[in-house]
This record gives sequence, structure tokens and C-alpha cells, in this order.
Amino acid sequence: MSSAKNQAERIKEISGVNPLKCMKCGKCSATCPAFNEMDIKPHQFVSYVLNGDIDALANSKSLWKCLSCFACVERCPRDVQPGRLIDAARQLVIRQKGQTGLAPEEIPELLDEDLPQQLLMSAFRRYRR
Amino acid sequence: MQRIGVFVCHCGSNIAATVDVKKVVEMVAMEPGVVHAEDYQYMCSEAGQAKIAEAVKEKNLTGIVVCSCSPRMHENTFRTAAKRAGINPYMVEIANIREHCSWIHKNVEEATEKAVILARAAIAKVNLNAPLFPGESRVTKRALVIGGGIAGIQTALDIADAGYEVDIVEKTPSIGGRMSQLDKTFPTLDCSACILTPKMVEAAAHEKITIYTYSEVEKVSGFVGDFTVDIRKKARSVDANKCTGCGVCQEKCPSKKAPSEFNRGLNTRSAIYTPFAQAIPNVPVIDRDACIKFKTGKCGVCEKVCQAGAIDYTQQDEIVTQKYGAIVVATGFDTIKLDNYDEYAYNQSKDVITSLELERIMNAAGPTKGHLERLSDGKHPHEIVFVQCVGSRCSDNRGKSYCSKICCMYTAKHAMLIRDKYPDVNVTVFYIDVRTPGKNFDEFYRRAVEEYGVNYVKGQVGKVIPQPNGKLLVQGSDLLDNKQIFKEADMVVLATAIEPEASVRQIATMLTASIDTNNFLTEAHPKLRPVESPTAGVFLSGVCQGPKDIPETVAQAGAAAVKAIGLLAKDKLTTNPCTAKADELMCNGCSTCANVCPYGAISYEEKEVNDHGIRETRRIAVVNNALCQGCGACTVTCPSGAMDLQGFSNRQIIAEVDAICR
Amino acid sequence: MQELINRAKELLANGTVARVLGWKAGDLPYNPEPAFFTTAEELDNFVYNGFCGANLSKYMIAASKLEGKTMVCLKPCDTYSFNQLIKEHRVDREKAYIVGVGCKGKLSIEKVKDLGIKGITAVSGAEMSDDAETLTFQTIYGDKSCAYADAMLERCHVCKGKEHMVYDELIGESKDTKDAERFAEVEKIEAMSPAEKFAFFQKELSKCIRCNACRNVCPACSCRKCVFDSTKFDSAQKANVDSFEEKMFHIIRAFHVAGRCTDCGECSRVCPQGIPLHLFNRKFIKDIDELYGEYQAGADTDSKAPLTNFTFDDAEPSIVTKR
Amino acid sequence: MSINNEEFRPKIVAFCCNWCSYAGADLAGSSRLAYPADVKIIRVPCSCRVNPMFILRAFEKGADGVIICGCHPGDCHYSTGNYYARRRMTLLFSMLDYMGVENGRTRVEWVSAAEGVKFSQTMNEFVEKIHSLGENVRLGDLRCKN
Amino acid sequence: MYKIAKENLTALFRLMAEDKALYLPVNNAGQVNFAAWTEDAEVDLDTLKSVKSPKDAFFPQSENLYTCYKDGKKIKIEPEELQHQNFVVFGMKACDVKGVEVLDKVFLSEPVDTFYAARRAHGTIVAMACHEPEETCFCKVFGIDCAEPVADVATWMVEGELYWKALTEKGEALTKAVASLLTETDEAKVEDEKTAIRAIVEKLPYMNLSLEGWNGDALTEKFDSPIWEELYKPCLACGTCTFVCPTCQCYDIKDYDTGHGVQRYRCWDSCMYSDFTMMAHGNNRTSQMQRFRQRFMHKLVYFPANNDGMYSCVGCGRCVEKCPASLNIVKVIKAFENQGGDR
Repeated sequence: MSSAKNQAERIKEISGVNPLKCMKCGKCSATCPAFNEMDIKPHQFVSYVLNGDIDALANSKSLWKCLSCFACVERCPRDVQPGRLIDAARQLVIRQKGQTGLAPEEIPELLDEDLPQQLLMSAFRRYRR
Repeated sequence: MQRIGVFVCHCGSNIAATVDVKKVVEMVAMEPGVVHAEDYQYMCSEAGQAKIAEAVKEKNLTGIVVCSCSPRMHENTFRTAAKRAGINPYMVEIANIREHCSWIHKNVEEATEKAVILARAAIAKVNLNAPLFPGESRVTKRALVIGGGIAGIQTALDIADAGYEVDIVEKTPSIGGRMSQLDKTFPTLDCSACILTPKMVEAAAHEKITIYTYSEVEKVSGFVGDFTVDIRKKARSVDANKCTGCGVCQEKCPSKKAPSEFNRGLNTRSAIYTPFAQAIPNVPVIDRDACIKFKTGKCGVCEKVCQAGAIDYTQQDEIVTQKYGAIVVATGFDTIKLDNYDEYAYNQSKDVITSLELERIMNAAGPTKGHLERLSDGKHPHEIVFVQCVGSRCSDNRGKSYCSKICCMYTAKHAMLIRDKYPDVNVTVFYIDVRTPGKNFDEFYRRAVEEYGVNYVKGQVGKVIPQPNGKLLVQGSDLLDNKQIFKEADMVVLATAIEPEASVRQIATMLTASIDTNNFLTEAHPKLRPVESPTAGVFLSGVCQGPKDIPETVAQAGAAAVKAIGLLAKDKLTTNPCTAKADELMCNGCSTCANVCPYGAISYEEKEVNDHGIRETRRIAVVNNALCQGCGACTVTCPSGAMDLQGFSNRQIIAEVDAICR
Repeated sequence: MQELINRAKELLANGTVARVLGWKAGDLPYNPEPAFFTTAEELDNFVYNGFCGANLSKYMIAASKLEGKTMVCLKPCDTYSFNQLIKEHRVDREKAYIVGVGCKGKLSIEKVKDLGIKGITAVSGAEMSDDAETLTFQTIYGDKSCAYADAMLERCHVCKGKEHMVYDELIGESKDTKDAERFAEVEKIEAMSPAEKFAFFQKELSKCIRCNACRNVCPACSCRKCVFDSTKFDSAQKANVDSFEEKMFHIIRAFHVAGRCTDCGECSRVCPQGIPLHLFNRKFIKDIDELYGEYQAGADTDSKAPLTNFTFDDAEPSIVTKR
Repeated sequence: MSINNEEFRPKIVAFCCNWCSYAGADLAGSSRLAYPADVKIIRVPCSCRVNPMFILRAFEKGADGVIICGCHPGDCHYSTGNYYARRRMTLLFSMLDYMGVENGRTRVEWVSAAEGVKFSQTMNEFVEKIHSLGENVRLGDLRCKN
Repeated sequence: MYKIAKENLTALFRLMAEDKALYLPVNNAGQVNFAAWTEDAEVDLDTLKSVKSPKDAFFPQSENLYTCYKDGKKIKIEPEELQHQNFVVFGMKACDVKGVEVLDKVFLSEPVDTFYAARRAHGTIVAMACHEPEETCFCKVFGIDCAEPVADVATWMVEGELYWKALTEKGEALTKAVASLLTETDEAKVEDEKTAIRAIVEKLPYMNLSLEGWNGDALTEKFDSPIWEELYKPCLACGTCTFVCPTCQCYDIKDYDTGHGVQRYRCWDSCMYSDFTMMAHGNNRTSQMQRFRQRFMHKLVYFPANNDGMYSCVGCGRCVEKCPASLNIVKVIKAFENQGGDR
């Protein structure tokens, strides 16, 4: 429990998000392009962190389904920024596992001229810490 | 040197049980300036007050210190007693040896020692007290109401009914305000015009009310009871005395492409126009930006068709200067601009509208003659989505942090009206919370759901995507089902946040009334003085103070009127003598004090002074005693100490500090 | 310098100005004094060189009361003071014809003497015309020299820049002489322990002789009657009887100009005991910048000063214990 | 419980605004919420009336601690006074800290008329703090000690 | 004539401080001023001029006169004790010594200032010749020889050794007290040093300053001169010149409420201050020009008029160095000289 609490604190710290600001309007979920792929929905992310249920979050599919498009961050009326929470949770998990999914050396061969820069950044966000 | 009498109260045993009052008397008798010291059971009693009077007479006292309960309790009692005994009431100081001493300490020695110190501080202060005299200022028995909406009209009517002259200044060509744009009102669903128009007519006909429409407040000077206001009557180009309001000019006007402000720009109007049929006064205005005559010099159709000869292209703006005793601000609200909310596609699709625009569409006098139709193609909609909290409750900087308060109810109203009139239309409302505190409000909302089958979805809309087929794809969430919803709608109605009318900023500056970060006018006290501005003589009516619905607005309008009447009923105002005062010879004229004065009580004069033989003209701060409330902000901001507060002067407070620390 | 003199003569001759406020050559090579010139002949004594450190804006308070305009020579940093005085209605912009003069850093004779150079009879390298890196002194103890920058006033090492904030015309070029961090000294003290801080200030303030030079030279301290000369606060003391009076004086002096001080550095320049008085003012500036947003007094004439302004969510005073 | 002369008995000046904090102190009194007698209250109309010179003066004359109490931000009777006070006091306290004066000797607390408990608690805390700091030697005038 | 090696000076100071207070130039936070000697004081005998003159030793910037306090309803008065401990002021320069002579004229003539007189009686002055005079010096103009100071003891610092010569009884007594540390020597080195100093003095820029026309008789002519109107303009009205001056003698008397009583003390005043000689009705000098004029008229006209022609300026040049506006007595004298005074 206390470690879950610590983890929740850690997520808040990494993301800079205060989940208490959430007014539960659901605009994040309303706006999320990956909503259907997710087991835990963006708005739930906020309450999971709030309630310290980090294990569930860490084991969720959602963590890896989030596109980091930041639409929720952009549209959240309360500046809660659920996308950053997800990002932070992902980071936490990766750190815990001590893994890093993407090495910079691998980039050149993966590079495709048509690949949008944003995707590359997004990939970095997700696979490398 | 003062001749001070010290009176130590036992307050029964309240003080005497913990403080050795005899010892206090003995100790204070040795203080400089003290010529008399005694104790008594109850100083506040008739007998106690008589003792004070007696000592004043016998010992020729010039100052009084009462060691007793809190000054908040009996300062006035003893001031009055002093006045009766023939000394200035402001020569009295209280040492609070009950609440601040006997009641909180148990050790007699300690409490007695503290009581002596508190008494010494009061004595040290009285030694520096000077008689103060409350000033008087006259009251002009006339009120100004800024804004001619329902708030302004109601305030004006109430003040006028009490027998005082009232002027309404309205910047648009007609009074009526936002309420005149509404179709129906909640929760009774009665027609807005039906209840508003009679009030407009009454105001126009009232012998005590003068209405200045198409006019703006240009300048305000003076202070409570004695404001002087310049009102700019913008050139109407129509002689109001001659115009019969026949309307022919509007019919014949060849320029009909100006967007109609009244209809929120959903259709157009002629260059010469009255905003709506029931406008008061029923005198049109020429919009000089749209008028062909003004633009090209050619045309003059209205002049030709006007049988009354009322058209006057040469009319100029006119400044009316008038004196007022009280000013009521009733500037109302507008909806926010939606430029920051691209996700709702408001600027992309004509079928995404605000609720206020829907009011106009639903209204028989509106752009669609009251038929519910899509503005893009005039087709009858079958699926309508309402989005709540658009721009309200946003803590990011795109919208407003507050709840606009009225949206939940008017959305329920709209949904209900649509379902009633067009049962074939499906109505979905996306909400975050439904807030319905108010008499019959929740019942109203439940009826919309239960009787009219309005589909309420708990969740927000994330995006509205205009489709090639002309429909609007609404992407929202349903938090209860934990689903994302995609709905094809024909129309989307946005419950847009409201904000104070933009002009209120300027008006607040002119009135030196304070304004909060959202541009709402600040009340003098959020709970106890909700309809007064901190600036004396300025009152607040309606939404300019905070979001409100119609009944609340009317109630506040009445309350503001009563406060104004209370002021106008007085012949003279007594001013608090504990006001700031600038030492002419020390003042630098730097304006720093005026910058912190919350009441605009400080002005500057070019004044000739005689500074030890040197005569020169200097810029000097002058405090208006009628406006100054005595907070002292200016005294600390003044580096030289030229500005001081009477009754709490620098030297007095320092004397107290010294007495306590010695 | 000659360009300045010529222009001054021209302005006097064509009646634009009634007098010129600048510097007059002193009787030693390094002591020019502020002076008013009313004729072309007088202007032959006009001088403008590295030793003309005095900020002339305060003299404009008196000059604003005189008939006609005054041509005043202001260095870039002086113009901040002038703006601040306009803001406080102490000078009349209409009465001033401001010539923004170039500045390449001003010199401190105290610093020169600290370098062991004494008995000075002539100086070269201090003129505005040449961009000398070195100052050369003829002294009765032989020729000496030092780097220009080593003789510069402290304030020039944290120069606010070469832009004039207000002027009617500009004559001469300026150099940004900034080569140190403005708040470095303040930060150094902030990092000390309370006992060290106390010892530092106690030592510095123990030198104070209450001559009031810092106050009287300060363009922000322009009160007709200073609170320390007045009976209204029972604070009129002339003596350093006990260490407290200096603390009271210097804290309040700095507090009264907080948010108004342009950091012109005159207080430190004139202190006969070399007390780094700017450390007080700059502490307030640093706090204001950090707590209420960057603010440069005198950068304009209409912004709200930090101490006559507020926001609803300003820091609480307890922040002091938390930092 | 008699007064021991050897014991350090701090002198503490509390500036209280008339509308909130002074009333809060009254409430503490009528609720019999004790705090040490070392605290002496000076009534001012508003916290914005407190001149930094008053505070320094108190220290000069021998005070060991000075506390300023006003209405909560937003509740000022004069609407904005405490906002100005807040900035002034923040800067003053920061300067005192900078000069090496122990920073617990000064304090600002917002106490409403309803917060008798808070008033009493605050004063208890403050006196305790001053006790832990001991006598004010860095800001006092030696002439005032005896 | 005696001498002592520079490295033994600390021992000398320690010995003197055994039974006397010792004041000498000490560097405190970068500035040299006369201060009491302590083991860890940073003594600086090389700096030519202390910022403040050493007149504090005899006429402190502030001193208590008496204290009143309340005893019940009565008021008691307790006078301040007079100086009773012997003290030494070490390292005063010739001009500063002359400054004390000026102060003597003021405080020792009737009515005698007892506080000052007590200090003079208990103080021994050890003066030091100016090894390297500077461009701001003009003591010679007032007939002072900085190569040969006249005090209780005169000293010279030559090649790492301090030469010591007692000139008065007090000086002899002090010499006796420290004799254990001194060794006898001849005056040859000192004579060379004097010559060298005098040669430098001749080269100083102010040495030819003429005081012609400045005397007690010049009152009206100088007082009414229009030159003052121009001269005073840069003056900031600070008190720097007066507070660093070895001869300024004006003081103010003030009360300080300690909470337990009232201390009456005196402190230096400055004629530059707007409240100088302020009385109940106001001030008899209403403008800064008048106050500015007062300072120089006093030093060069009023004082000589009342003191057998003695100027109350000793040419130490401190005001030349310290005036924030670069004004000073030399510029005043020169201005009158250049413009004929009564233009």
C-alpha cells in the first residue's frame, strides 16, 4: 500500500499533474482516439492515480495503447492533463523493469522518409527512458 | 500635555477575578499625563458613566482611558459618555483587559502586569490624541443606473417609486438588455417579452425616470452623495422629439446588409433601425458605418420618406452633465468568444450555435421566424446535441474558471421546448454536472428527462466534426457506460460561458470600483454587503457582480435600489473622522498613495504653499474625507510619512509600541 | 565631448534651452562636478569623461521648477531614474531636453587608489573618444597604469545595457560593460548562515557615519522631508549611537525605494566608507523579480510599481522561511 | 504558578486589524482560549496600516517577536489592504532574513473574526517559537536593555 | 630619539594597551578608521588618511551627557561620567593634530566643555609624519609641516623602522612606559625622511593655493558674493564633508527614550543638513546656498575672526576625496581667486 502510495506520488511528481483538479467531465475520454483499445479509460487514469491503484494501471493495456497525441492534454478544461499521467506511469514501469525499448543507434535504420517526426518523438516517449 | 483619567472596570468578577484592579489603578496613576485613576464595578453602567462625567468635570480631564472589555463592545458607549461630559469622543481609548487579558490568563500577577502594560499603551496613545470631528457632505437626490437591462430597469423603477429621480444610461438604441433577446424563461416557460415589455414601458413612462439610450458614461468625478457624471449621447441622426416611430424609414432603407446585433448576427438589418419591434424608445438610429448617405453622401431615402421630418444627418454627439447621489452599475453580460475552442467547430459550421443564438432561432421575431431549422440549409433538424459547460469551469486560460450558473436550466428549457414542439427531434444533452438549486428548478430538469424524454449523457463532448454530408459528428464520452459515443447530429448547441460586458472595465475604472480577475465587480463584502461596491455610493445590480438568473437579478436589483434609496433619503452624510490626511509641506506629490487607495479618495492639486518662507506651487495630495474609509494603505506607502491616518497616527502607534516594549 | 559642447551651444543659441546640465572640469584630473551652464563661454569648461559618474537626473527636480528648458546629459542608466521621476511627478518631461550621452563604463577613483595609485596629477584613457583598455596615470610617485575595467564602478560591471529609456537626441556611443551577474553578490550572502549574514552586515554597517550621502544622492529618495529628518516618526536621529540606528536607517531607506529603485548604483558610489549599499536595494529587486515577476523601475513611466500592486495569489510572507 | 524572574519572558507585539483579527482575538478571549500574557495586541484599522518602521521600532525598543494579523486574503474590510500588507511584509521579512535576523521573529497570520481557536493557537505557537529563538539581540538597541 | 622595528609594533601596542586605551588606524571591511586596538584588529599604518579624522577620540560622534529616569512620580538625573582612563591615539597625522588644536579653541575656551577637557587631559597623541603625501593634501597652505608633526610624541616610519621622539611631558611619560621596547638612535635617517617628504610636498598640485583675502575682515565682501549661488548647486546636502573633517565641531543635543529613562546625548551635526540650527520658529538659514556658504565662511572667515586668524581648515583633503559631488573647500577658494570674489 505504502509503495503504491509512493508510486502514485512519483507519477504525480514526474507528470507535474495534480489529479485533484479533475472535475470528472470526461472530455479526455471523449476526445481520445485510442479510447476503444483501452481497458482503463483516460478519465479513469486520473482517478486510479488519485486512489493509488497503480498496479492496475501498470498492468493495463492502456499504458501501451495511448498514442501520446496529447489531445486530452490540449482539451482538458481543468488543466489536469491525463496524457501526462499516462506518460509518467509508463515511464515508471519502464524504469522499474530497467528496460529501454529503443536505442538511438537503432533509429537510422528504422527511419522512413515518410515517417512523421511526431511519430518518432512519440516512439521515443514510449519506448525509451 | 493631556489631563488623562483612567477608569478601570471590574466587569463584576470578569476582570477583577484575574486582574488586581486596585494595583492597576495604583500603577497607571504614575504614568505621564494621568491625573485621575479609579476603578468601578461596571464602568459601562449608568453609574459608571456618571463617574466618568464627574471626573471630567472635577479634574478638567482632556482624555479618557477605559480599561474594560473590547472596544468592539463599548467603545461607542464611552465615546458617547465622553461627549455628554463635554470632551471630544475621539479623546477616548480603550484598553482591552477582558478579552485580551483577564479571560485568557489565570495567573493574577501575570494578568495584572499585562493589564498595566495595556493601560500604559492606551495612555501613551491618548497623550497624542487630538479631537476629531466627523465631517458632513450633501447628498444629491438623484441616482444614475448604468445599463438598461432587466437589472437596470428594476433598480430604476424601485428607486423612482420611492420618489427619487433616476437616469438610466444604456449604450444600445433600446433598453431591454439580454432579457429582451430571450424567447421563454425558466422554470415557468412564460414568454420573456411578455414580462419584460411592461416593465420597459413603465420605466419609459415613469415621471421620475429619464432614459438615455444610445448613450455612454464618459466621465465620473466626485464621491458618494455628490457624483458628477458626463453622459455622451451618441448622435442618433434621428430627432427623438419628432419621430413617431412609424417604421417607414426602416422599410425603405436601401442598405440592409448590416448584421443584426439583436439577432446575434444571424440575419441582417437596415442601416436605420430599431433593434427590435418593442424597442424603447421606439426611435430608430442610423448606423453611420452602414448608411449609404454617410458613406457616399448620396441616398437620403429615409429623410425623404420621413413624414415627421425627424431625420437629421447633421446631429452631433452631445454631452449631458448631471449630478448624482448614488450610482448603480447594471452592465450585464455577454457570451464569451469561442475562438479558443476549435474542437466544437463553432467557426466551421453554421449549425453549431450558442444557446443565445438558439433563443433567437426559437423566437417568433427571430431570423427563422421561430422555426427550428438549420442555419446552413434551412432544413428541419432531427438530432440535436447540447454541450454543457463550454468555456465555464475551465481552469486553463481558454475559458472561465467559474460556473456560469444559468446554463443547466436554460438547456433543460431548450430541450423541453424542442421536444414539446417537435417530438420528432431527438435531443441529447452532454453534461458534467446538472446544477439545479432553485425553487422548482430540479423538478423542471426532471420533467425534461422524464416527461419529454431528453437524453442526458454524463460526459463531455470532445470534438465536433463537420461531415461532408452536412451532418455533425459529435464525439463524446458516456462516463456511466464507460463508452465513447459517436453521434451524428444536425445541430449542436453550445452552452457558452457568460462574462461581464466588456465595457464594465472602463466603467469600473471611472468609478474606482474594484473588479476581480474575471472582470466581475467586487462587492464590499462577499456575504454581508453583496450589492455594494467597496466604493461608497456605488451599488451593484445583476450579472455585473456575478452570474445570475432573472429572478436573482431582479432580487439583487431591488436590493441595490434599497441601498441607493437609503443613501438618497439622507440629507447629509456624516463622514468617518478617522481619515487619512496629507501634510502639505511634506507631500512630494508622487501619486504613490493614490495608487493604493481602494476608494479613489486621493486626488492631487497644484497648490501654493508657504514652506518656511519659500512660496511655491506644488503638487499635493488631497484626501476626500467623504470617500476615505481610513484603512491606512496610503500612510505606509508614503515614504516621507506626509500621509498620516487620524486616530491611528504614526506617532500614536509608535507610542503604543514603545509603551508595550519598555 | 566636443560634439556635446557644440550641440549645447547650438541649443542655447537657438533658444531651445535656457541652460545646460552637465559636468564641469574639476581641479584634479578626476573630479568633475555636476554643473549648470548658461553661456557659451561657460561651456568651455564642460567635460564628459569616464569620471562623470554622477547621475544628473535628480538635479532635474530643481531644474523643472526653473523658467525654460534644461538640456540634461543622461547616460543610459540615468534615464531609468529620469523615467521613474516622471512617473512620480517629480520632474517635468516638458522642461527637459534630454541628450542621451554615450557611456563606456564609469570610473571609481576609490578603486584606482585601492590599486595603490596615488598622488595622481594626470590621467589618460578616461576620455570618451578613445576606446582605451588601459588607464594611464601620471603621479608624483611615477607613472602608473591599470586596466580600464579594473577601475570601473561596481554598477558598470552589471550594466543594464546601452539603451536610453528616454531622450530627445543621442550623442556618442555606448558600450555594454556587463561582465558580472547582477545578483551574484546577493546570492552569495543569501547562501550564508544567519550568523554569517549578520556578521557581514554588522561589519559593513558599523562603518556608517550617517552622513546621508547615499540618501541625498539617490534619485528615488527625493522626499522633500525624509522620514529620518522628520519628527513624525520620532525617528530623526543623526548619530550612530548604537548599531541599531544604522540598521533601521538602511533597511527603511531600501524599503522606501523598493520597486522604485532603478539600481543606478549612486548610493554605493558616494558612500565615503565604501559600504556596498546596493546590496540592500538589489536584494529587494531580486525578491520582487522572483516573487512578483521581473520588474525594472524606470523602464517605463506608466507600469504599476510592485509595492502598489498585488495579485490574489501572491506568495505569503512565510515563503521567506521556506526558501 | 508564579513568575520566575530568571526565566526568559519574551516581549511580543501583535498588530491586529480591527475587523477580523482583533475580533478573532476577542473571540479567543470570550472562548477562554489561553495564550501567554507575553503577547500584547495593538489595534490597527487594517494590516495595511502596519508600517515596517513600526515593526523595526518594536525590535529596537526590546520586542523579541512581532506578529501581524489581518483578514484572510479576499476578505479585507477595505477589500485590498491585506494584499498590500502581504507584499510589504514579505519583502521586509526577506530583508531581515538576509541581514541575519532569525526569521521566526516575524510572522504574518490571517485570522478571521470567527477564528478564535486559530488566534489562540497561532499565539501559542509564536510564543513557543520566540522562546526557542531566545532574546532578540540582533535588532535591539542596546540602550533599551537594562 | 628612539626607534623600534616595524615587526615589534604589535608588542608596542600590546604594552600600551595594558593600562591605557589605544586608538589607531584599523582596517575594517576595507576602510581605515581610527578604532580601539585589539589583538585581532587589522592595524594599517600605511594608508595616509583615515576616512574619518581621529577627532572622535576627543570629540566622539555621539556621547551621552546624562540620563533621566523616573522614580515613582519624581524624576532623577544621573550625569554621565567624565573620561578618567588614560588613552593613546597613535598614528595621527600633522593635519589631524592641528585639527585638535582647532577644537581646543572651541571646547577649552570658556565655558570649558568638561567632556572634551577630560578627554584631552587623559589623551596622549602619538603623531606620525606623512611618508607619501597625496595630491589632495594642502596642509602646507595652513603652515603645517607634515614631515614634522607637533604632538606629544612624533614618529616617522623609515625603512621598516619606526622612529620615536617625545616632545612633551606626556610624551616623555609614554616613552618611559614603553622604553623596554625602544632602542636609542640618532636623527640622521629621520632628517633624510623629512627632506624627502618636503620635496614631495613641493610637487603637490594644491601647494600654491593662496588664502589671500580670506580672513576675519573679509566678512561682508565674501558673504555677499554672487559666486555662492553658482558654487553650491551640485551640493547634495549630505554631511560627508563635515563628518570626515578634523575641525568641524558643531553638534546637536538630542534625547533618546530607552523605555526606562531618557538619555540626553550629543552628536555631530552638519551645517549641510536642512535641520541644522532648527529652532521652534524655523531655521535661520532657509536655503542650501546659505548652509553651504556657512561651512566655508565659518572655516575661512568667522573662525579666524574669533581666533587670532587661525583658520579652521587644516588642509587634510578628506573633503576633496570624499565629496560625492566633487565639491570642496579648495574649489571654493579657487573660485573666489579666479573670479575676483566680488564679481
